[in-house]
Amino acid sequence: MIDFVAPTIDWAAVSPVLVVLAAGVLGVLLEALVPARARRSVQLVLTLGALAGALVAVALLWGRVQEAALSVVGGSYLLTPFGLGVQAVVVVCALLGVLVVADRPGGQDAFAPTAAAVPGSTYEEQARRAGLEQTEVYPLVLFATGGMMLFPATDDLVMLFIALEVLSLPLYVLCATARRRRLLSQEAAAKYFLLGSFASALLIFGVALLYGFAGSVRLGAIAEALAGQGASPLAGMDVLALAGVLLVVAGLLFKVGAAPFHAWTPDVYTGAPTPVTGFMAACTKAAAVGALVRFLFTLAEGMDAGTRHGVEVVLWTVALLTMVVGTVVGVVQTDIKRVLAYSSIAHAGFVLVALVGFSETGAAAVLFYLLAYGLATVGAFAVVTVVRERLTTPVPDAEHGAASAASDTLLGEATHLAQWAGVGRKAPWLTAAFALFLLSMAGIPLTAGFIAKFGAFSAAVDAGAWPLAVAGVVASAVAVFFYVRVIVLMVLTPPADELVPDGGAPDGGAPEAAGTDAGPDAGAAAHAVGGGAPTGTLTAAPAATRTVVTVVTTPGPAALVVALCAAGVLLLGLLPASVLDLAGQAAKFVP
Amino acid sequence: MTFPWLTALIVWPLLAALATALTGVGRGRPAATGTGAGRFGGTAARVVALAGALVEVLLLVGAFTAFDTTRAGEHQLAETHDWIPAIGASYAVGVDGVGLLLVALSVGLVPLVILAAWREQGGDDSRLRRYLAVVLVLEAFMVAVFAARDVFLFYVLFEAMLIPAYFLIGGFGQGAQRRYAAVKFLLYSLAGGLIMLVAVIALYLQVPAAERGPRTFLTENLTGLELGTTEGRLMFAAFFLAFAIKAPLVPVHSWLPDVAENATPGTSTLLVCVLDKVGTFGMLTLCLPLFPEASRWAAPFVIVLAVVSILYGAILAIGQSDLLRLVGYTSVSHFGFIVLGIFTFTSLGTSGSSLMMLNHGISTGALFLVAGFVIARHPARSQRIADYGGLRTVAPVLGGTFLVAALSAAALPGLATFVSEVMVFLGAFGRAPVAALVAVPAVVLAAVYVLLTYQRIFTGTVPAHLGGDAAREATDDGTPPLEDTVSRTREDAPVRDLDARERTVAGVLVGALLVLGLVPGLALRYVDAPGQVAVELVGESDPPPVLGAQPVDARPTEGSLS
Amino acid sequence: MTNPYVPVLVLMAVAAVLALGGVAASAVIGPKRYNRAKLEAYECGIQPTPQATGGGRLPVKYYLVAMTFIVFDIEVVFLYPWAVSFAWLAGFGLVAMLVFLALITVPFVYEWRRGGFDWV
Amino acid sequence: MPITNYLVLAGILFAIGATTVMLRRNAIVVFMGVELMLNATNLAFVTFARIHGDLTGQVLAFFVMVVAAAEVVVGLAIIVTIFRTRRSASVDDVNLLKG
Amino acid sequence: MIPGVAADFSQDTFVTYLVKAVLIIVFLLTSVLVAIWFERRVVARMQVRPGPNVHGPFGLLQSLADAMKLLLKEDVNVTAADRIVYLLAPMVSVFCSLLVFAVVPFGPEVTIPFTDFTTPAQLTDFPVAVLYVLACASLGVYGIVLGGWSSGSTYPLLGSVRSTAQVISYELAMGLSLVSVFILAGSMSTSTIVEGQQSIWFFLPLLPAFVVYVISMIGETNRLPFDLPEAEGELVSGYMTEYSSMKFAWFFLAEYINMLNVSAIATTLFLGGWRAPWPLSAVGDGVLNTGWWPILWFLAKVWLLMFVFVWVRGTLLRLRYDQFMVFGWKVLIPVALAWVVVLAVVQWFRLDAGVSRTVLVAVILGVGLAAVALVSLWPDRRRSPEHDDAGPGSEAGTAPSSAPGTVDAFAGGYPVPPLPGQSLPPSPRAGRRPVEHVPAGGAGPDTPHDDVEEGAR
Repeated sequence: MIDFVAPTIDWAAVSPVLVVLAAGVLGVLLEALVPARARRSVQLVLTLGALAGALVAVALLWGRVQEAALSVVGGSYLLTPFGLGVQAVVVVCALLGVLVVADRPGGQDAFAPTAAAVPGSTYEEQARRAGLEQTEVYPLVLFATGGMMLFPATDDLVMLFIALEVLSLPLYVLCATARRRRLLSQEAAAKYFLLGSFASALLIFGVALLYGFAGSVRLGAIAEALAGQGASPLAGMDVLALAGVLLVVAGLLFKVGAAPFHAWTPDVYTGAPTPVTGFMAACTKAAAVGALVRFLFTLAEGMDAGTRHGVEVVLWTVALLTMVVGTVVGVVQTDIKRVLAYSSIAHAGFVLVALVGFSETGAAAVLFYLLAYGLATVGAFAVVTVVRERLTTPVPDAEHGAASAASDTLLGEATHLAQWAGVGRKAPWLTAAFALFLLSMAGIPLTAGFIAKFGAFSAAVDAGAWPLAVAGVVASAVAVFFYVRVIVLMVLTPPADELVPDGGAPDGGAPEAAGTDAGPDAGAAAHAVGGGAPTGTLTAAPAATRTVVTVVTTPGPAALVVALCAAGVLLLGLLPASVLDLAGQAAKFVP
Repeated sequence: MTFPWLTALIVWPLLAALATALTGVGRGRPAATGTGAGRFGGTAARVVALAGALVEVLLLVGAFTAFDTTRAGEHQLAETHDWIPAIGASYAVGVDGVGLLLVALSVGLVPLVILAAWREQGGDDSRLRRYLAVVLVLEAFMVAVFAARDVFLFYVLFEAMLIPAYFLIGGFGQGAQRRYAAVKFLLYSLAGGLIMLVAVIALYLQVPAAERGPRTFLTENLTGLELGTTEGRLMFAAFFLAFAIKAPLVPVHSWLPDVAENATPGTSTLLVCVLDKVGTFGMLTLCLPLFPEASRWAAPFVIVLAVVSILYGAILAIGQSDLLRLVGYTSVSHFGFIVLGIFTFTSLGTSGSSLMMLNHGISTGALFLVAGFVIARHPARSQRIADYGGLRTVAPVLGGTFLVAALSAAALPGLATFVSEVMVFLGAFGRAPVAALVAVPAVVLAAVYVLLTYQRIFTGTVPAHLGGDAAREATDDGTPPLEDTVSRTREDAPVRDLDARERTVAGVLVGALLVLGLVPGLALRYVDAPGQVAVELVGESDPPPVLGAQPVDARPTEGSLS
Repeated sequence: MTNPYVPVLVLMAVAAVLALGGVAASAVIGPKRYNRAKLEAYECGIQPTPQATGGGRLPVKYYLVAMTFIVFDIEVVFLYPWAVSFAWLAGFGLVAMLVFLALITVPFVYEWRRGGFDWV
Repeated sequence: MPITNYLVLAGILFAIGATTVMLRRNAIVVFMGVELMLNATNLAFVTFARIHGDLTGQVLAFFVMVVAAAEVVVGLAIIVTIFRTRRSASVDDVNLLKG
Repeated sequence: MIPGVAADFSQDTFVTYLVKAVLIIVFLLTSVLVAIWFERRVVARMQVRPGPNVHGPFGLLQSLADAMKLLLKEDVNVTAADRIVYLLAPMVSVFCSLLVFAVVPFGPEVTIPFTDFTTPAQLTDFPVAVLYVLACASLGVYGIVLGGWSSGSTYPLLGSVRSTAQVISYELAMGLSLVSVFILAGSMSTSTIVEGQQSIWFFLPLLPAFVVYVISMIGETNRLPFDLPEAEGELVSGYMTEYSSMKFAWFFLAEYINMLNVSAIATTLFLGGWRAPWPLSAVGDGVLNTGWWPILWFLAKVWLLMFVFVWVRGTLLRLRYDQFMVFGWKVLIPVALAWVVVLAVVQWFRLDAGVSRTVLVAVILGVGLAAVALVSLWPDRRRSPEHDDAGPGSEAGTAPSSAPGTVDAFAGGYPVPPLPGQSLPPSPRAGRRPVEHVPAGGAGPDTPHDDVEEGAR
């Protein structure tokens, strides 16, 4: 038997991922050992520290990677400049995302006190009143981030698969943990899970076919086999290879959220707790696109003209379809989170446009695009978390016959577009930031989104895919419509929500969800009000109860995130030079 | 290093806008409208904005002094800094004569617009404050876009301008359909702009990869590229489409009347008189030099379009019942003239067009603003021409200024527009006599719509809701101005003549029309050389003189026409 | 060399014959004197419910056991190959497996502390 | 028996699994479809390993099993949570989110 | 030769397989008959009563009579049952239990008398034989679960659920304890493992693992004190409540075969398999380890373990369900896990670091002694007098009878109930595991484990 040779591991190269995952593990341990009172702060420090550490590690590795890609354990972990670039984007977005997660607008975070409790049960109510918090969220976010960082940094398809699962599984769980609209949230998690696991099954079957074709799961080896240099007995079966490539691409496109694999996106984005949605939208997309680039660009080296053409046709179709679906369906949405979800689909299409040429220009453009999109998205969802419904109950004072000060209870997010009317008057700065994010997503010049789209379309034109670029341009024009519609609503339309009476759910789309949502909280309101008041007051009160839209102005981490993202979006729009340089450096994707 | 006049001109309005917005800081005393007017009250915003705009005018004067008219064909006051080296874009500003005139137009009109808007926005101070701030932001963009010497920068500003413009139309308009108009405007412009984006990218990629540097996007670097015929024509088409939408040429003009109808007159002034000049300015400074071959190839089509625009705009203007919409259609007609002049490829036509851009701005601005004054006098602010009559008798100054402004739209000799229109005609006769001949009736049509409108509004009997015959007495007894909400619904509201503020606005514009009409040389010094440069760049030479016109360099001849 | 699994198949066949045969035999041989009470479910003499308690579904608590089991079963799955080639993998394998075990221990501790192993 | 038969079997199983996912509405059944797909993958891996005469495929099958187990844990948790709330595991009943 | 397997099956033919298979079945069936008799007799002895003694000598034929009776019983199929599964379940159970012996080595190579045909006393063996055993055992649970579930009745359902939880809980501990055997033997083939126990039987160096295995094997087979799935006092008859006739017999049979199975595996993996015990193994230069002798040793060991089963049953009380699960998860698994780590480290020292066995044993003994000393000397805070003074109502441990109002129930040598006005002292076990009071709203099987008090801590 051959002697076993222990591999030498370049720990420095793995450090960004390692720091994050180790912190995740440590977080679980802390969750078990630290008393509940201190958990949140400890977890927060750990999480932010780990992500900051990962960022530092990425920065330290940057120079080293430029010289040569770092390969660990024979390519199971392969750090290319591009991979490192994606890791940087992921970490930055995750850092911002975690801050939003940590925010407690109105004193409560966005997560269920105990996600396992049956919605509406006594037990849940007890937990809520005890002020419990599900601090497991932080380790979960860390695990997901770790998976995302691993995703684009491997040469090994099975590692790719595992990274996919490591990033997906925590996200499935996170989706189910919303504090309000829990049924919606659980449903979103179930859908995400079922479709997600379906996609990963497709991916792994594709991997199996590629393994059969090349006799290896290393991308490099597969590319060689495609080029006809492999020694595999099945190397002649190009059908196997093409089917494998397409299945893997399908799995990856699912995570990217490209049509026709986009069906989960709107539902999941709507149902998941908003901070998680922001995190997920920004980071997952970045990681998945990174992996897609890694996979396709490497294999494209070895493909013959026919296979390559086949893959390109698929990419073209998907990109076109994605842009069309994202923009056209997005136009008719009435829920802000769904609007953002469809926008994310459309963006997936734009990113795909950038990479059809399999060129370094494309890779650089993709990186910049991911960063620009990530900042805008995290920021936008952070804004969504603070625009809330408020239940106002004027408490009539029976003795004096006059209504005293109204008592307020903060409800869930006001996600229906109609409720966003006139938000601009309530919170001008927040609205300005949100408008900036939307304009950036629309690709209006002087924002990051424009430079990003410019890069993406230039890459496409450069690769000769100018019809795709034109289509992208047209899609952007349509997309502008729905972004601008939201801005109009916020800035130009007077608020109309004062007229919405309580009782009927203000959110017409989801009566049941709103019921379970408002139910316990309304009860809580009654409790809060009824501290020492006679019951008569309580029974009289609901008649005057109204739901209004409010913007939580308490300065929390989310406000910081919004400010940072807005600054980032503007800065990337006005002075993108240095970041573009970095993206250019990171565009080398093949060792 | 000389003083960066252009950068100052760009940055100052932004600062002024910020200052204007900041006057709203704090709750202020609760105003009647319920919205806080800010700690400094409502007037502060007006004063700050006006002062900012006036300082900007001073800066403009400085820029003029620094501009060397003997080299008007070259870009002067130039500044170039790296901006995004990775994609070859730089911050490069500089103006030739035409650019400078258009900058002047923007800077000059803004204080007038601010002054004209003094009592607008329904007495809502915070709304007015925002309006003024946005106007100032738009001013910065307009100056920057006329000064941009980098295609990428130009494009960025070209698109970025849409956002403030959109808010001006949709947010502060007065028409019932203002949001529809705003969206229409935005989508038209964006569609054109985005198609242009593809061409911008494609153009950039025509530069051989080895030669792409941090300043590739500079206009001079992109000029004279070896383009394939098809590529060149496609890119030309994309650029031209964007500019044609902006400077409304006929098939894609339909947003303009809607906007004119629904926006405030001030907004329309900025939009139609300045912003849309970006379109023709772009044709002149980008389409021609970048794609000479394609320009020559497309010239016949463009000329046809231009002529159609001229006639179509004029004819439709006659049929309009809405005053502002009518002004909008006259502009369509005028833009036709400008485009016609540019695509004659004669230095006479080109410089005539350049001049006409300036003159049209002043003339149409005057028309819009004065029309705004007219409308402000209607108790229900009706824009229907049929709702007016006999105003000449009750408001003679108003009638007079309107008449001058209207006649300038019809290019009456002695007014500024006449010079430029004649130059365009002369240029067109040299290159495309048929087109010129076909366009000539437009002059007659213009006279028709101008006079017809004047007649319907200012002559005849005063309708009852404008105060009827008793109006003259009522005007003098010091009743509060019509703008006040209290008197708005009164059936017998009297009509008073222009007050000092309005006289200032109208006076400046009418004065400018007269001065430029009588001494066109003042402006011609700036447009002649760029016109020649443009013709050279497009690879044509001036045709032999036709119809006894003097050679191009005989500038005194042009002057003598006054 | 024959396939070492063939004998297993043979044994399976014999076992299957036995298992089936026994039940079949009793069905044939045994008396058949049914009545309704005999065919009802047994509830210690009281009237039986039409269905088992909880709709015939397993209580949720057991899913927890099942999930925990899966986690640890996976651990064992990895331990076996490592154990078999322990000598070959030497120090590297040991360290790797210790890390792995430590990682598995973390959720174990977590579940323990959170009462996952407490049956009320 | 040629070894490619195993591949065909794997393909058929995979197709059955995929069809189940797309056609059935019960969450548990859909989930089982996914599991079937994963197991088909395992079969393919092992068969390919046999064809190539190396162990990689078998090791990969291991990994897939582990991941499948992890998916089971998370998936069952989510489905059970929903079931406790709604007393049903049909995807059709899960309809708060349109489209 | 099969790679990785010590035994040599190269001469075997299909006929050999068939004969061996039938022999295994016959062996198992007779063994079960004997085992039932054996159990009843031994338990009876322990309980000072005769046990079966009517049919045949010493009542040996009692089991046979029972079997015949079952065969002739009426075959009742319950109406509420899910028919196919209901029928299938007992067959699955017995089928799976019959398969395990395929890889158990009864002995080394034997020569068939009157021929020169040599074959291992084992049906077959392969490199992952133990995995196969575990697989069969796990599949066997399906019989129980499906049987309980398909009966459509409450008691069987509860029984089957318990059975699942029990089996999977204890299977982990069992699997972990096997790891140490594989580390020592470097193989999962049964014959190779027996081969590896030439010098020392594994139960000695792997004593903790062996103990864990024995405990969990009792749990695996649902035997007292772990017979919760069929606890008569609680669940009538557990998962087989609704079964009668041969279907019931198959469950019964499967349970006893499983006992034999786990005993045989324990023998093979820990007790040296067919090897003769120490003094005998030295006789005649190991002659007792050849020929047919090993089968004797093997059976002896198996039956020794069977005796342990019976002994435990006769001695211990059935655990409460929660105690049972807590024991499995909180004691057995951590211990097994810790043992694997310790063994792996020690083994690494031995193999790679070159530390000699003597030194190792000395160090381990030293560490062990130190640990024991530490544990015994560690101040027990809970029972310490200071603590007792501080805590109200915790004077139980010091002097129960001294407290006023409490009565020493055992004062007369046998327990008596307290009279009115008297109260019993708190149970000495009460301090060990404080009973957590859960509010009524939070109790029940479907409340999350992270209860409110815990979380608010």
